[in-house]
Amino acid sequence: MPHMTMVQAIQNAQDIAMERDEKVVVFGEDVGYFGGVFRCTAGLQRKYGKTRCFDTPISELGIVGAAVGMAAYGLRPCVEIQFADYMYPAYDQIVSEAARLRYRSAGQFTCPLVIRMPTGGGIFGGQTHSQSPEALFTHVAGLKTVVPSNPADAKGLLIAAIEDPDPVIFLEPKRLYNGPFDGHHERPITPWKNHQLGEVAEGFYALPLGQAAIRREGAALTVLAYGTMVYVALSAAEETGIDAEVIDLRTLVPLDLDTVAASVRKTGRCVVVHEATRTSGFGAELAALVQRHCFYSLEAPVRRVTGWDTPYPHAQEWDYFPGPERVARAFREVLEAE
Amino acid sequence: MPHMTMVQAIQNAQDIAMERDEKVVVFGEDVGYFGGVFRCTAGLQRKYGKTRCFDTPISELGIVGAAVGMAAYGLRPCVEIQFADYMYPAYDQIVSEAARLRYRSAGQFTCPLVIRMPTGGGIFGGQTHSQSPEALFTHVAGLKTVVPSNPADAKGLLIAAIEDPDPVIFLEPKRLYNGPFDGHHERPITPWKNHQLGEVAEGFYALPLGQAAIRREGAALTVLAYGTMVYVALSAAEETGIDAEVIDLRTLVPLDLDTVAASVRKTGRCVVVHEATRTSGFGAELAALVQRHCFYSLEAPVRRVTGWDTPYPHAQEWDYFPGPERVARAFREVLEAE
Amino acid sequence: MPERAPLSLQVPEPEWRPGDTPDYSHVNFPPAGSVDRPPVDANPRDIRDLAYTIIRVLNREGQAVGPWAGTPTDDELLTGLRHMMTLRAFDARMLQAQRQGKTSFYMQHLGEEAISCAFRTALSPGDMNFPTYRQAGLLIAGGYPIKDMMCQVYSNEGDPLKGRQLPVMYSSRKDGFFSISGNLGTQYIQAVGWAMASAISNDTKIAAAWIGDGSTAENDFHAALVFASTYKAPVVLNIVNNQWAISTFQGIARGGSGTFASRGHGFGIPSLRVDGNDYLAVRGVASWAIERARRNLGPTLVEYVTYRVGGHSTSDDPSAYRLKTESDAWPLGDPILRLKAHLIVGGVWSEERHKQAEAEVRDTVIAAQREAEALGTLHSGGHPSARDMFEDVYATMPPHLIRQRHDAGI
Amino acid sequence: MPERAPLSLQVPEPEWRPGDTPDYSHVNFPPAGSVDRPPVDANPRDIRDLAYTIIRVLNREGQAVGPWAGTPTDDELLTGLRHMMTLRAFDARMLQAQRQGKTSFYMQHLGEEAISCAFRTALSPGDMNFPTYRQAGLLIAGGYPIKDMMCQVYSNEGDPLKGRQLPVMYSSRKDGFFSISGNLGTQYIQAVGWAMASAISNDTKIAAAWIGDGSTAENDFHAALVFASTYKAPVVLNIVNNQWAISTFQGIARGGSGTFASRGHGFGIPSLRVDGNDYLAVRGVASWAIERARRNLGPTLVEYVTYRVGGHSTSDDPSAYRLKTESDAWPLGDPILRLKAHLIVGGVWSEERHKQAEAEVRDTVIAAQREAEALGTLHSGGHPSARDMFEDVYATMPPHLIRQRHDAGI
Ligand SMILES: Cc1ncc(C[n+]2csc(CCOP(=O)(O)OP(=O)(O)O)c2C)c(N)n1
Ligand SMILES: Cc1ncc(C[n+]2csc(CCOP(=O)(O)OP(=O)(O)O)c2C)c(N)n1
Ligand SMILES: [Mg+2]
Ligand SMILES: [Mg+2]
Repeated sequence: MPHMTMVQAIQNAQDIAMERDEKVVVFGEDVGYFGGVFRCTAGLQRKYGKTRCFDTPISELGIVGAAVGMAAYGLRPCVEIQFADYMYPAYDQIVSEAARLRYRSAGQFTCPLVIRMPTGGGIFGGQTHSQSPEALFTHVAGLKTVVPSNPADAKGLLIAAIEDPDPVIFLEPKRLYNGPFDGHHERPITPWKNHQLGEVAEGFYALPLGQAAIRREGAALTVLAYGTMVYVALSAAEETGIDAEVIDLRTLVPLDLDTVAASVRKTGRCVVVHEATRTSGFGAELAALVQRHCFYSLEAPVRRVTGWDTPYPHAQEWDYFPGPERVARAFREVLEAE
Repeated sequence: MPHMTMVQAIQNAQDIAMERDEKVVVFGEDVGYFGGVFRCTAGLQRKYGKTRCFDTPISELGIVGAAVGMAAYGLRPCVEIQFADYMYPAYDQIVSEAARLRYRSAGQFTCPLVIRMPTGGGIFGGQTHSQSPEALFTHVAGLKTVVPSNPADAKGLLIAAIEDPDPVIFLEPKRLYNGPFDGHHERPITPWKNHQLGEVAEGFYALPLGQAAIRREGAALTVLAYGTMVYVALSAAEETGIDAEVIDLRTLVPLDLDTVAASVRKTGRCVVVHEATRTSGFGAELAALVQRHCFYSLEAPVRRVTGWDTPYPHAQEWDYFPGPERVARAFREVLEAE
Repeated sequence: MPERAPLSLQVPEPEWRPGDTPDYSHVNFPPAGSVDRPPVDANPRDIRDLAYTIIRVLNREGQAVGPWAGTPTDDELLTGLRHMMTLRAFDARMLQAQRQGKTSFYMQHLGEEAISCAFRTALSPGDMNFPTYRQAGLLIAGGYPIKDMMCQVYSNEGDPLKGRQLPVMYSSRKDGFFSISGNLGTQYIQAVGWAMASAISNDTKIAAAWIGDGSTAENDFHAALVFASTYKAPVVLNIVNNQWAISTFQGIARGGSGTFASRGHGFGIPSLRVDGNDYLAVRGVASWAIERARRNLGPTLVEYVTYRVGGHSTSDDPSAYRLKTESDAWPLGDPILRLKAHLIVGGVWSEERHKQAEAEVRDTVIAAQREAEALGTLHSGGHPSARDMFEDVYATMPPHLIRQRHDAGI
Repeated sequence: MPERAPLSLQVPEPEWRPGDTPDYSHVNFPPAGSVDRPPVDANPRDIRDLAYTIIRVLNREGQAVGPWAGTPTDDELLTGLRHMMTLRAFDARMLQAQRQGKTSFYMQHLGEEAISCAFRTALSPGDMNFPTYRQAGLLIAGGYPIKDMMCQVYSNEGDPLKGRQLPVMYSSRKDGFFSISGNLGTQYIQAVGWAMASAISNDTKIAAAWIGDGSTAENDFHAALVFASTYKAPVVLNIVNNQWAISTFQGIARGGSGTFASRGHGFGIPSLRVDGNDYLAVRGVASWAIERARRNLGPTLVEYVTYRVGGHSTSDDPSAYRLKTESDAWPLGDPILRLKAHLIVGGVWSEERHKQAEAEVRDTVIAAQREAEALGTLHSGGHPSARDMFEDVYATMPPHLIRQRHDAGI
């Protein structure tokens, strides 16, 4: 199988979806001629023409609002928000419109729409190029929220998202675009071509939304993670020698609660990790679910390792980022709890 | 002490704040001449003139964005969003601007700003007049979020919010404007004049943000609630005869965790109640905190009683609303858990 | 530094408030027939004056005059009259039903009937409207059953929207009527997107966007104009200026610009202003704008000048903020009376036949209401099931919703 | 139904893409001095043509001509020249520092120096700018220490913003420079709000809002125009049209409108278009607009026509989407060279003195850089503390942040 970066896998997924179904259209800021600031739509305009892949004005509201109208018409837009930090101007169209259209029209109008956006930090992007707003989507009924952690998944999940009959928020951890990242910023960068999950099958395949993947089996504790934090968690397991089971959630809504609960019932301990600010982050939902569904198996409180409740700083990037040391500390804490 | 409705108490708080400090300005859709669709700003334009209380164009972004600029200048705007359901167009200005201004300018510019908005259901308002978006604010570092449950608190908390040096989201449960509501929609409405917390002291007083109130002491379990749900919880306690301790959080951020944790440590059981959709609602954060800080006292998993993960329907209002029966059932469930 | 006069904030005020006497004598509307009708492919630059005037067809004598009159048949106009009368009777009954507690809420069209009723007749099957809550004439003039509308208003067993939406938030895909949103403005950019999709698909269908004067201040209005302008989307961008946005007069949204129509100029979009109480003028302008869209010439902005005679909704009492007599003084008259007068002048209608038609319309509406009420009203009789509450959140119900439905015991 | 031609989507394209040859010969800029200067209290309706022309002062011969030239002293212009040269030298050094890994990111002004440098000189103390990331000339021309700017770029120990912000996102309240947001557009409506606050307070200060051509498509732009128009806010609304928004040419944001300036017309806002590479024209127009605001006459919209000669930022390589030679062909020239030529023509400057000034400026910038680097660069030397990360989220640190800081072990 050929190796791809996550950028290539995402480009490839859109290429295949556009090839298979002429209803698929791709647009956003700088996505047309240039192919996107991260190059995730490179070559699509040349291949499919200006009316199926084009540049838009700088209006996230316009991008999503127009896409909602197009989806209602019967197309399948897959749009890019340049950085997740810039989705707020479109938030009304996402929450009040895309997420509710099927419901309020009793199925007359639907909204098969994918909104892709790079998320997360670790690139010295400061507060407007580093945010992880997933919890702002998971709270909204009618949306699905996907966070791939590797090229193979990114391709399969994106194709599934484009084929999904409902709006899907597709969050791309930008720090993973070119290689896995375990938080050890001082070490050289690993490219995807040296990683097994950088092997991406050619042609069409879809991975069902709503299924988690166990990245590392273990008996001592369960880690719930997604995106970049999967690698941080794996690294913490390796470095501490603690036999952690690392679950990559892949889809936050709908959540694969069965896999989560089975693991925590087995290990009796749970650490939740994400980059977003802590309060009301998706980790809160995970902790709430785990304590509810695994109460009698839990031997220690669920611990959250997250970004702090501050804006994402620039110079203090590595103080903010929940790196392997902080995760390792949480491992020890849940194990020490009697 | 005179009795006031919650509407009158909110009007009175703004009146007093405007009287004391000419930097306080009040504006929003229909708030000027007319005095607001719920009458919360009645009479303020006549008293303080058109430049301190005025109507705005229908642009929530404009209202909040202009208020951020005014606050940076040195005024203290207290603005109204007509319904919380209409805050989304302003969300970018709230999240990316109001909440971060102090931080990103290292204190050079600040944003003493209050954004009032009616929230919650129970009035057959359908999906765009019933929402409870508090979790979309509690996730944002830099914001404070307040939800009063009665006229006396509403006045003191609103005055404190206006005097606060930082942006405060002030959520007014609209179903409580004219009287407490315990979810028994089939019963006659109780007006505030028959309720002790409808007694509102005249003149200036401020209630500190970040302090919960125990509305009912009890030993069997702890209920964490805010806004309308406080009355639903009280009613469930009364009707089941279960000795619940009912905590009215009043402020969600900063949260009075001490009061919460002390209570749960005492009772060993906890039910969280809110109207908002369940997934990633503020109840998730409460459950996550409680299991973390009271793990060794908990005798049953924390239960959440919330709105369902659907848009807020019209005809099915009472199937959606987490009324006293559903709360009572949760009481029994946490007590039955061994 | 020079001594400087202090600044002061300027807050626009309506001309009259309760206590004053309305006086429109200084308002100078151009006479019917006086505005030229350019070809649809005119250069937008050359027709900017159309945004600062008012296109009118029916004159005081009830005659249809000038280049915008078109050539409607008598039958078309008689049908149009009946649409408007039906809408008005429908409103009257539903308002009353709301007062009787049969539903929670209602919004009427009083005085604005011509706009949606006339516009609808210029559309073709497959075209899509993105309406606000004050364009039910699009459904009525399109032949949508008023019984079904009533079922929606009652949230009853027959409600096509299963009780989920607030009254009047209709939706009918097959009738070219997009699901109404309670969030103002959001549909404006969606209409542009829908029109772009039609163009991308090399289809022939066009879209029509609708917004109120007050709501033009919303973000979506701007996005719609930007996108429509850039991609020359086949869309008609309608602004219904009924002078009020709840208690707020149109000057607050309009600010220093002379007209709402002129908002199109900064986008190179041809922009027209039309007498919204003149059925024929609306029809003429709608046809012009729709033809432009259909011929791939791009968007047109149309401002309908009208007056909201009733309260904003059943939750509103307008006497608190505006003169009771203001609507009587409104110089553009009543759309039904004006079309009626035209038909009488033309010899195809009479006072008697109008009376008779009123009675017929009333009977039809009452009959429909009876049928609808047989299927329940909001608080009694048949109603959508609680199970319906959990459907259609997604195409397939995800596990957490199945669990919740189970918890709900339904 | 008539047979209808299928619709098709129209997507604007720039005139040239890599591989073409740029040719501006068909672009007809009005000659310097040819545009009238109306009184500042002119009726906006009477000066709409100012949005469709280009106000220019410096002609090809380097002379300042026409009614917009004003009466700057030689010293003022020599200072202006030095401001622009300083900004250019500053940019060059910081770009290089970024390439050397001393910081994460940088954005330069190449070709656009006249706009912010000239505008700043027309303001008074206490006025407030709401800038984008491409108006650092406001700081330099206001006398803000370039060393402090560098400390911000390096996120070092001396950074006034404690390392929290991305490079170039400066803030200086006392210098009338509002905290730059990375979110495009948001500051535009804030500027209007600030100006309204000044008016509410009967103050004499005015605000200046800044936005790029691409960002005019954002929601905040519309809200700003609506609010400025309605309340006649004392604000100057500046649009810097540098032809590009990252890889997207200005036609995508501008759509069918002839110019960005014309966006003001739908709001009754006087709207001017000016040669942004002409220091004197910018100064003249800025003074006019600022005077309007100061005299409580309301907002003015100004479009500066210029060209982004460099890449969008250090993350961008423009040769992927536009011609390398496009900037050389750009017909409005280089702002520094044009002002230099004018001063030479006026006999107060010479090639030699210019060379010398270049060396001086370079030395000053290098000296400042040395001082700044003594306080650290992003990855080495002094840096803001991790404790700083938890400060200023709120005025008083709430318990949960105290707990988190404790957890962080700092
Ligand atoms: C985003 C949003 N903000 C506020 C409201 C509350 N609201 C409902 S109707 C209305 C007035 C609308 O006025 P206009 O656009 O002129 O339409 P009209 O009612 O006159 O037809 C307001 C403020 C809303 N529904 N949505
Ligand atoms: C809300 C938002 N959307 C997108 C971006 C990403 N972005 C940064 S700069 C830029 C281009 C801006 O172009 P323009 O407004 O013309 O300003 P210029 O860079 O040319 O000065 C874009 C799309 C952003 N910062 N904020
Ligand atoms: Mg209106
Ligand atoms: Mg630009």
